[in-house]
Amino acid sequence: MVPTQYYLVLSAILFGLGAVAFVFRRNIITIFMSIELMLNAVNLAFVAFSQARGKLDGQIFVLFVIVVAAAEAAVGLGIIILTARNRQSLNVERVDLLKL
Amino acid sequence: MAEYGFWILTLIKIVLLLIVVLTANAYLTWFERKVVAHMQTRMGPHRVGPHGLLQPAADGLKFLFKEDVMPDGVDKLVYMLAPFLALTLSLTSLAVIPFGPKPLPFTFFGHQIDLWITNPNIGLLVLFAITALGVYGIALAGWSSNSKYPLLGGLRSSAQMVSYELTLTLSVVGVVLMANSFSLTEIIKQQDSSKYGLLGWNLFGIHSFTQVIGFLCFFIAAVAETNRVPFDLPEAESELVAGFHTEYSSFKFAMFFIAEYTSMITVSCLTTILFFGGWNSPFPASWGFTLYLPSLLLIPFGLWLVYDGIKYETLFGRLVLPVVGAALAAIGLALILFPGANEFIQAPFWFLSKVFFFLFFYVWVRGTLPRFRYDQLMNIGWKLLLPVSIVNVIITAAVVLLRATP
Amino acid sequence: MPILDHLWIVLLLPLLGSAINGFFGSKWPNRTVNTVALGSTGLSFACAVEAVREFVTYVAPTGQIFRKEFFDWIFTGASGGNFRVGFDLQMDHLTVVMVLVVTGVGFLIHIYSTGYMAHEGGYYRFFSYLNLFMFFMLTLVLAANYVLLFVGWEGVGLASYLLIGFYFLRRSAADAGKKAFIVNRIGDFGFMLGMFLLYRTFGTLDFSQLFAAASNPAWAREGWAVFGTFTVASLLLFMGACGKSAQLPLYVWLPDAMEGPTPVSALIHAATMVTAGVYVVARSHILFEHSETALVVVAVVGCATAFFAASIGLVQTDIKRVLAYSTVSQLGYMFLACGVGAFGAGIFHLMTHAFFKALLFLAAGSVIHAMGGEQDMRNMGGLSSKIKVTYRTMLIATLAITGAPLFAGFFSKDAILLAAYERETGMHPLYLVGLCTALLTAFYMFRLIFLTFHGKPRYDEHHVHVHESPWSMLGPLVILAALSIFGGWFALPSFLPGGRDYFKNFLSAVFPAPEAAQALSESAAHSLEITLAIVAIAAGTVGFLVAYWLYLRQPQKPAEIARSLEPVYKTLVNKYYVDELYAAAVVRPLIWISDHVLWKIVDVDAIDGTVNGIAHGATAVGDSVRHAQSGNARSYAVWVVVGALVIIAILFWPSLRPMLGMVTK
Amino acid sequence: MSAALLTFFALATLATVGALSLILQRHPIHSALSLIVVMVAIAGLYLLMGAEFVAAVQIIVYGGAIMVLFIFVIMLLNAGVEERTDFSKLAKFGGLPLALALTGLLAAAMVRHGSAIPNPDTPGALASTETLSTLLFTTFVYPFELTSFLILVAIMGALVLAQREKN
Repeated sequence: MVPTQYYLVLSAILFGLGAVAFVFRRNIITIFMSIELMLNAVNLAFVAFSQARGKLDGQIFVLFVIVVAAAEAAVGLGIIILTARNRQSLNVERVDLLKL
Repeated sequence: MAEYGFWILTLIKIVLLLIVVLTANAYLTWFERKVVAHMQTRMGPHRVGPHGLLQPAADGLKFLFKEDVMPDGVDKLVYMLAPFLALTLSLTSLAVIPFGPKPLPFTFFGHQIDLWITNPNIGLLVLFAITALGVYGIALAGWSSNSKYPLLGGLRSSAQMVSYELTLTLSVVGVVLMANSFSLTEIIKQQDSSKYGLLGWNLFGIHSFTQVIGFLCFFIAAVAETNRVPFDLPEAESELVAGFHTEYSSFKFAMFFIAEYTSMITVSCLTTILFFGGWNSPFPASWGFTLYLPSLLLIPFGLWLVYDGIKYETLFGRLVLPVVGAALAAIGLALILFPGANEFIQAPFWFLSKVFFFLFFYVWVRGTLPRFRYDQLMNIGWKLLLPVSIVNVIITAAVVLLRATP
Repeated sequence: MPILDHLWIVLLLPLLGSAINGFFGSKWPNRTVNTVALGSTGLSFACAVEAVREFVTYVAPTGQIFRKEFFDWIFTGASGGNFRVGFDLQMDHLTVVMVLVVTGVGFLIHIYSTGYMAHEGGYYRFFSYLNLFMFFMLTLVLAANYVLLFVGWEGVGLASYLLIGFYFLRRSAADAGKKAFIVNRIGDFGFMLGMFLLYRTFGTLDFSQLFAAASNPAWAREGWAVFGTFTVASLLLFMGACGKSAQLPLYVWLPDAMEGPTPVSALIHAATMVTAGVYVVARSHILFEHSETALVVVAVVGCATAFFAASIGLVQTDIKRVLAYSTVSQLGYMFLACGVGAFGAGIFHLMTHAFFKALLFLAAGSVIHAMGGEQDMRNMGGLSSKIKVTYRTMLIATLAITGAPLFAGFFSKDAILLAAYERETGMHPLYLVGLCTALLTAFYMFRLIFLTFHGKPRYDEHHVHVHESPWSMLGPLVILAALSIFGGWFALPSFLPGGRDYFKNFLSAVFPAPEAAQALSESAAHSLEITLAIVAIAAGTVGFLVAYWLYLRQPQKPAEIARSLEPVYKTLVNKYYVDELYAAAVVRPLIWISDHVLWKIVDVDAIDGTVNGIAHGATAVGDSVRHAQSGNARSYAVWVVVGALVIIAILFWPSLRPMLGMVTK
Repeated sequence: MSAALLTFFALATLATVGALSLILQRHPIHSALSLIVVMVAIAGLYLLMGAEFVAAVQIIVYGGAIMVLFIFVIMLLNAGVEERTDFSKLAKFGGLPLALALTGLLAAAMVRHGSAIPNPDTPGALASTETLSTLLFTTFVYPFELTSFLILVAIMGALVLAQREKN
């Protein structure tokens, strides 16, 4: 039987690594992926809690998070494509003007 | 021994299944070529072995001994990974397919031997999960080849598979609603045919509601998912040379090949399970004589094989074919003599024969239909199949609800 | 009791009509607008009649009032307090009279308006406002507590403002509207203070509870010049009534209100809204009866207003203004009645007055319509032959208002005078003033008739083509004329054959008869009544004769008199310079303050200064902080991380401190 | 050390390594692949916790749809190895240590507080898909409908973004 604490620590680590990637990487797509990573970490924590508390709400919430992530990916990637088309670059540091 | 027995047993099952499936794949290629050939009034493979029966072995050897080209400037890791991914996933999906209801009459160190490797409560979802991951094999292959035709093929396939996955998933929701479970065995049990025969299958759905629409959507989407004709755009040779596996040669190519045929088998099994009652016989239990259908099939075929073998031109054929025929006939006879075995064989027999039918259907379609244009493909997926399957879900749900609350 | 239990329907219908016309009417043809407006008011009238029938048959015999709570509007019970104001409607005999008058006369005037406004712009707007007014007026009379009543009170004020300023392109109309609104605010201020005081004293503003508490004998009757709760509360309420009912000193807005369309003047500024003040006083008569002072004040103010307005009315030349002043003076009568404790008489006069004054205004409107917009009586004359129906109906109304025998006004006015007479001993000043007012009324009303309808035409017949109004306008005139004759017969005094004071008895459920009445014996009372009636008739006759002599026999005489009595005439024509007085006393100082203090100092320096200062500060801060916003997403990401760090540190600080300790060691 | 614990550590290591390689890989495709590894590992953890439906959804939606979308976009834009610019001094010097500090802080907090959280007594007992769906369509039905609306909005947004401006 795995203690809940382990899951939480793991999710904390994953979340932190996501944050690291978020500040460390320059490629918009990768940054977006790091956001997804953080979401996953949070989901893990949710499920762990739902197990610990013996209630399903946590898992329901995970489902919602996944839905939101899907919507976010759809729109976000659309934006990314447009940005890449307009700026010929995926580097966030080159995308520092609101309009061209 | 006993405590590890389960693992060992599973391992043995896996190995057996692999051997069976791979052989089946090999002979599926032979079967396909034969059938298509006869549809086009040709003989098909005929040189290697009697009726070209050894052709698959020859092909396999050829693949093994060809030079394994690693094109220049490819992303090596991904380039290697792609075919492995494709093959592994398609083989894995077989692990949740149940081939029969009853375990074997004997046990293995106290573990009963079911006719499946594993049977999770969410078998269907597992299958879909694997199918969902199946995209990567092709997409990555297309991308990593570092060449434009594969890239286009990869793009096409990923778009196509993502689009048709929706329909694939939605079209079975009806079935799940009626079975009230994701477990494949549950789904089969719910299509019990002991009373009404094949009317009990989900296709006709006398138990709750017919799933004809669901079946059509599912099968079309499944064909698209397996990148088979008429949806084989990722490898449209007329436009993309060979699509995503243009740059692949020798055994990596073979892997894609096997993966494709394996997923054909999987889809056929799935269709059988979901809509055609799985291992349920198409006849009511009251019709006792149907128990002897296997024998009635095997004995004449065996005898014909003997007859055909005797007057075969090559010596090899004259030696082999009659033996095989005699063996088949003997099996048929044995089934009649041992009712227990016959009784046990029924379920797998029906299951496999249905699967065989669908495999034939695949080949048939390939021999018949031309390829769709890409825009047509997308239109069918998004504008026809998806809405229809959604409507199907709604109607089925309504009917199930009505039935549940009289 | 299908309707009575759903009394809100009566209210809702006009509101609905108003909303529909207001939102969608702009594109519709007049016929559609008519259907909506008339339909809603007509239905409302029908419902009111049915409700009254049910009330009289089922509730009245039980001797109590009908009261129903529909929903809580304000309820502080949840938060500890016990203040509840519900959307509660009630119906008793008083309400019956008011509701019937409001819906009935209102409906007639709606019909009239379809003819009168037919060629005006903003047709739908007009009817939307009119229905809105009906809604609020009904709320006012049906309300079962002061707050809801106040809602209706303010609502009618709003409707009146909108309708006075209906021709908002005409500056005078817009100003008149504002004037009415502002003057009313003064009264409402008093009204609200009165409500606060009542709540503070009795802990409720609900009529039934409040009056029950007030009629508790524990409360002593406050004598003359005793300023107890009742006196103050009553006076404050009366202040509101003064504003709404145009009594001294707040009457000034009513004459100007004639800028509105004539039907509006008829409905709002003659028949219904301006009588709201009388209604409130009558409604809270229990409070007033507790205070000698309040009653006296009411009586005196009413009496003074009656005379004052009548005297101004003598010399006005604008036909509608004459009627306006006559309205003011008649309202004065009503308050006189209330002041002498004859609330029944007051309400009765309110009803009859609603009939004949509405009729007068409508007829005047018909005249104006016939004269093509001409309002000055000096440019009329000799119309009687040209517009017969209008003439006859207006004549009937005049007879009614001047108290000609057996016309409606006769009974109500006599009842009031009688009450005034009985009430006080000695010189009977109130009675005498009231009598003079009756004389003056007769004079200026017949002056109006003669100037308008008799004598030689004083207008250019080539330009003005006098024509009778359409029946949509005449029909209401006729009906109202009938009412002006027979409407009074509800109250045939018992000294007349067949008379049994039906009206008084009807209202006696609400107003127990004043003591003075029982003081006299039956026969004495009758003889007194008869005498007073004869005196009143005489006064009226005198007024009529004077008017006849001055304006038909020697038309040049009035001018001479005016010249001989130059100062008096000027004062009257300029309405005692009241407007100028107010302007000098109130308006100009206000303007000066707003200009020199509020605008130049408060607004420009303080407010604008602050705002601009903040703006400049923001700019300065922005200039310095701007550099943090490099536009580089990674920097932002780092900032986000910093924020997260801070939050987590705060959350887990207690458990993290020891760890930090470990780190430092 | 029980089988469950072994599995957990295996999967946890897998996830962590995947996350690390997401950070360290220089090519977006490799990052994406490592992220997929993480997701699969997490799905495995879900299974370990008995949340099989969530696990399946995790793979189907995250692995099968979202990540495919990512890879699709990467292929479409033909994104190459990312260029390592350092225009943001703050990110260059402060970013990494701060983020690592965040990781450490979170992990430390969990280590200290996690023990307070009770451990599940019966693993996977509650996570039957049926109960889950019942809960989803009764208690959480409004949020559920809301998400559907959200998806609709997202679809519209994607359409608007995707269509080339006419000229």
